[in-house]
Amino acid sequence: MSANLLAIFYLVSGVLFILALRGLSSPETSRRGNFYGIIGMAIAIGVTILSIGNFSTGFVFLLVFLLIGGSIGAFIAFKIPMTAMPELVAGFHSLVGLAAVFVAISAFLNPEVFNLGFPGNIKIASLIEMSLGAAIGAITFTGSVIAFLKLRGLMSGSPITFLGQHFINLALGVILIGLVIYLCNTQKEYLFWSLIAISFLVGVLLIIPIGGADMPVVISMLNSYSGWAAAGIGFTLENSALIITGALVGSSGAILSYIMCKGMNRSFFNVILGGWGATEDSSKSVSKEQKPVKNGNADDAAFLMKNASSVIIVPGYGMAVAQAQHALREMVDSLKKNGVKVSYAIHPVAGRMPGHMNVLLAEANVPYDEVFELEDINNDFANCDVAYVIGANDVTNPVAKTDPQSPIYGMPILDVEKSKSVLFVKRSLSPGYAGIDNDLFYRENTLMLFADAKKMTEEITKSL
Amino acid sequence: MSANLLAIFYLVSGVLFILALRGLSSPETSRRGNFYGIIGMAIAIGVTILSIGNFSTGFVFLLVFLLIGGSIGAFIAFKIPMTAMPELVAGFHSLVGLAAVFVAISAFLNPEVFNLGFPGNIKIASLIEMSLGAAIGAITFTGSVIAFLKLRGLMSGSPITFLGQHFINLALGVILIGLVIYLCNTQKEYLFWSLIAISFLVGVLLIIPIGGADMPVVISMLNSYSGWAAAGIGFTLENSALIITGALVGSSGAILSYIMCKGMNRSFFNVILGGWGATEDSSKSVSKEQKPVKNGNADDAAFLMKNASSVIIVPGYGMAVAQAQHALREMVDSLKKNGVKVSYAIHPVAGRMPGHMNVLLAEANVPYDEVFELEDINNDFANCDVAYVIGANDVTNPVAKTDPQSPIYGMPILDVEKSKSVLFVKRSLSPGYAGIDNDLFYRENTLMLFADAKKMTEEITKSL
Amino acid sequence: MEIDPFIFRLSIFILAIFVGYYVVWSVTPSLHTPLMSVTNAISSVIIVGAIVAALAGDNNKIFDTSNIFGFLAIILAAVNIFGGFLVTHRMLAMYKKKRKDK
Amino acid sequence: MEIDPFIFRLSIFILAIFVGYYVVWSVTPSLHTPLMSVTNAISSVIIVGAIVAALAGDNNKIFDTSNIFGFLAIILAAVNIFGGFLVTHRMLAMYKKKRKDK
Ligand SMILES: NC(=O)c1ccc[n+]([C@@H]2O[C@H](COP(=O)([O-])OP(=O)(O)OC[C@H]3O[C@@H](n4cnc5c(N)ncnc54)[C@H](OP(=O)(O)O)[C@@H]3O)[C@@H](O)[C@H]2O)c1
Ligand SMILES: NC(=O)c1ccc[n+]([C@@H]2O[C@H](COP(=O)([O-])OP(=O)(O)OC[C@H]3O[C@@H](n4cnc5c(N)ncnc54)[C@H](OP(=O)(O)O)[C@@H]3O)[C@@H](O)[C@H]2O)c1
Repeated sequence: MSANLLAIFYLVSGVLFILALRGLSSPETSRRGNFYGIIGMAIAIGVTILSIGNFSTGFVFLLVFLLIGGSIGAFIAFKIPMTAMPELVAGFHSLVGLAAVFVAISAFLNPEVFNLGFPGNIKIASLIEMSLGAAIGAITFTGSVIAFLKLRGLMSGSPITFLGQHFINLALGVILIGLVIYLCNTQKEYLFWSLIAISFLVGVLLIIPIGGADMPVVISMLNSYSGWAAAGIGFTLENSALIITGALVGSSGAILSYIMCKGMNRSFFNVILGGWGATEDSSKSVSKEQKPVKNGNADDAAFLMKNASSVIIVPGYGMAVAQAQHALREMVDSLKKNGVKVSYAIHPVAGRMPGHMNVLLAEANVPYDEVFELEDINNDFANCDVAYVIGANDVTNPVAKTDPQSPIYGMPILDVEKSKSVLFVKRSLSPGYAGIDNDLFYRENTLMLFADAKKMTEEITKSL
Repeated sequence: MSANLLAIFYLVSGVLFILALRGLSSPETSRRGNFYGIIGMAIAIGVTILSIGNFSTGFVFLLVFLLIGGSIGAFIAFKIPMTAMPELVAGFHSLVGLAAVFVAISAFLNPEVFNLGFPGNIKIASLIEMSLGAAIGAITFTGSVIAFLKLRGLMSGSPITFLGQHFINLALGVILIGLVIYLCNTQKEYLFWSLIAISFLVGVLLIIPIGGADMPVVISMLNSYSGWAAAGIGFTLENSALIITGALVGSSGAILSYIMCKGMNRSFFNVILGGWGATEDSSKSVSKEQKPVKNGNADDAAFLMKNASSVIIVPGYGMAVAQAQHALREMVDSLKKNGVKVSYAIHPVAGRMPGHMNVLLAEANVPYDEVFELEDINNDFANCDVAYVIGANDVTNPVAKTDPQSPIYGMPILDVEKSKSVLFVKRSLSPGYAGIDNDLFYRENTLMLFADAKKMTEEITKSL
Repeated sequence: MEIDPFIFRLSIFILAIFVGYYVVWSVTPSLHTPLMSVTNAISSVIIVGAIVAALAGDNNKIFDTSNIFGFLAIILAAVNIFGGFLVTHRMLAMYKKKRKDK
Repeated sequence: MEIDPFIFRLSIFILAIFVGYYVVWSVTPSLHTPLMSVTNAISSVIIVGAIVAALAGDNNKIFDTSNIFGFLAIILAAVNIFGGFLVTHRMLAMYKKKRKDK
């Protein structure tokens, strides 16, 4: 296949990837979008194989390895519970990062096949590109592994900080740059290996000081990194599919991190420099002054909701923990049979990753036209009889509007306090992610339902 | 200057043009955007001159001609009244089209300077690109001239149709394709000239059957064409600034045409195949059955509005004709002094070009945060006391919702009929652009104010 | 194994169409008239072709037919550039937020 | 007067960033989780590099160090490709409009 034809096919697959992301602008077109993505990938792989035109032993191995990897991937994809999406994404990112490192190593060891020169005499531009690709890939790999371990609970979620941390990171950064320069001058192999080793270390050091709960931002950031790594390798391999994809993925990750930080009203640096989760414990103990709360049970809740004309459901992280989405859906079905109007209100940072609640509700067959974003539903709380807050906390905390000292000050919140009565399903009075007390628990029109979200919801359904 | 450096500068100016359009996403950033556009243009011109590096007589002429053209342009830009924007844009398009033709001719006559080969032996690809650029440019030129004449009233706005029109256009199109093929084979100069001549003719023939009032869609379409012509020439000259700009302008024109057609609920082909304006007269005469209307004067209107608590202004084409925007603004000032809440409702196709009303209101110093789009204000009519409809007609016609036979059926309209009372300022009962009667004129809660929009508004201000 | 520059230009063209699509849809409807005038101005970047046509080539016969067409194109494009940007500027300067009126 | 292909690639890269910016902002927030998984899948297009690394070069020593790295990269990328697209598909299949429930 001629270089020109090959380039055209890569362009086509780049365009198909654009269309894949474009499809996600609405649920109706999203499935078609995913399909475009698959075709784009098939084209890219197909033409690459054809362009090499080597159908001997190597080709058989290729198919075997594709099959092995593919089966593992397919197996994971089918088995993974929806609540484990955050760690799945982290895990997958680590693989992309490592793959980028491997490709860079291979290009370094055998530059002729990529037209980059000869071992010991690689073009400087290519050397810089592949060093960048390898370094970013390596950071993505170890960083994602740490994020995965923290999210999976295999490693403590609390930030690990030590003296001189930022200084060490800075020093390692400087060393990395020095290595690249030295490598370009001498083309010594051991320098390349050192570069990769140090990058692995940097990945670990960058992520350990960040609290487990900040991992979603980290994942997005690493997603963005993996994109830039791919683009770097794309420049090395002179492949426009990789360059286009890298740019797409790079911007996508950056924008999602931005959206999350904005949703939490924190600056990106505040998240990345870490150590935030540590404040949790201190503020937890301060605000406990034993104010009276109204404590209810499933029958009270069922009575209130049955007699309501409209109910708004506010799901949060606790719903994911309790896997309560199916129970919730059944409760809503019963309510609807009783003629109650029900809708769902999703805060942009409810749960632990962007769109987390939406996926869970979709899994429980909640039609997406009953699910509303904050801006679209926030005015409706004033006319609603009951707000059923299930495992959410921070996203309803009015302190975000009133107390400039609070860490969530300025974050937009769902105005559940405006509804006639508020039901809070959670297991205790303990705070949520931000580690601050929620004044709503002690209000006149709030009823606390202390229990696991799933159990409580099921009991309410029975009483209905 | 090296080819690489030159290419980078052209890329920069392409990016600046993107930022120029991006700035228009809000009025606050728009001025900065325009500034980016100017810098992008300055860079493109500057590096081109430097890259030729010929500072002899020719350079002096270049400056002189730039100055002549620039002065003419600046003079027009300062003198033109805002109400004449549609014809100004049409006129400017014609110039871009002609410039594209001239550049193509020059490249054909002297291909060496563009590295395209030699006279009589031009590269086939370049020949195709320059033929396309020249043909589209020529069509843009004559088409825009006709559009300009129709809009300026120098030529009758009514569609000129004759037998076999579409057939002739088709035949000419086939001839054009044949000429390009023949030209590629023989490289004969007279073929190139014939190509251009026939394209000029096609431009005329394509536009004359389209009614004067459909010109806005035509202008946008020609804008789009001029973009594609620029991109074609960009491929010939191997210049990425031109390619990027061409694609931007091409999509921009296409999207604006689409928005207009959708706003009118007509298909693009229905507009382009023409002859629509002709139905106007027939329907005009049909619907006149002398129903009673309530006729008011300035004092009545002033009384109604003074005692209202909220008034919504609905401007339309008539406001532009009467140049009533300043008078309107003064009336609103008086109303506000009387404690009346006033806002403006703009229909997407009010007036004769997209955004027409917004520019006129802005000219009259109406702050843009008092001006609302259809979707944002349509629900407010139900709670408003007076709708003051000034020179608008079709965009308020409820027949669009009720009568599937009507030419505007399905077009979204401003629900003025829902407000407590409606004031219509127009000179007569005659219909607007779509040529259909407006049932609202005869309603119980409508008061007709027959007069020129500007005179009437001024009188009302006096009575307030 | 060199790739024809045409393919690259094609890629640039296609991506620029995507950018154009998105960038224009994100323009607020109240600025559609300035959008028309500013696209008009930037499409006059065709002047770079006109400049090459007018100046390049043999220095002694600057008024060759092909040069003359170049110079003519320069005038036309210059009208557009200055006219387009200035009239856009004039329009945009009028869009104001509510403040101490006027 | 040939332009270095690198410049073209740079242009493609920059335009693709613009496209990425717009295309991602236009993703509806309720699909942000599928967005993360699908970007993951498509970034595995790096597999094309892995394939070249694994297959190209001398036919007789297919298990050269550099080839082995290529094959390893193929496995990793394949996990991602299949896993990413399938899990996205699984998620998207769950988004339904109200109809005759279930
Ligand atoms: N979505 C994102 O992308 C993202 C990213 C980064 C950070 N965040 C942060 O995450 C937070 C999300 O707010 P949120 O309101 O959804 O969650 P939250 O504020 O973290 O509160 C979750 C609540 O659920 C309760 N809970 C836990 N397990 C439960 C169970 N099994 N049954 C019932 N209740 C249970 C917990 O209270 P008990 O322990 O008393 O039960 C906890 O207070 C925000 O602060 C946001 O900034 C979100
Ligand atoms: N905006 C666009 O981009 C665009 C593009 C293409 C087509 N269009 C079409 O244009 C129409 C726009 O609707 P529209 O409601 O703005 O206008 P319209 O329906 O055309 O009505 C304008 C009205 O203004 C009155 N008028 C004219 N001169 C006047 C003056 N000096 N003083 C007072 N009244 C005067 C006319 O009635 P009298 O003669 O009785 O005074 C006429 O009925 C739509 O049909 C739309 O489809 C718009």
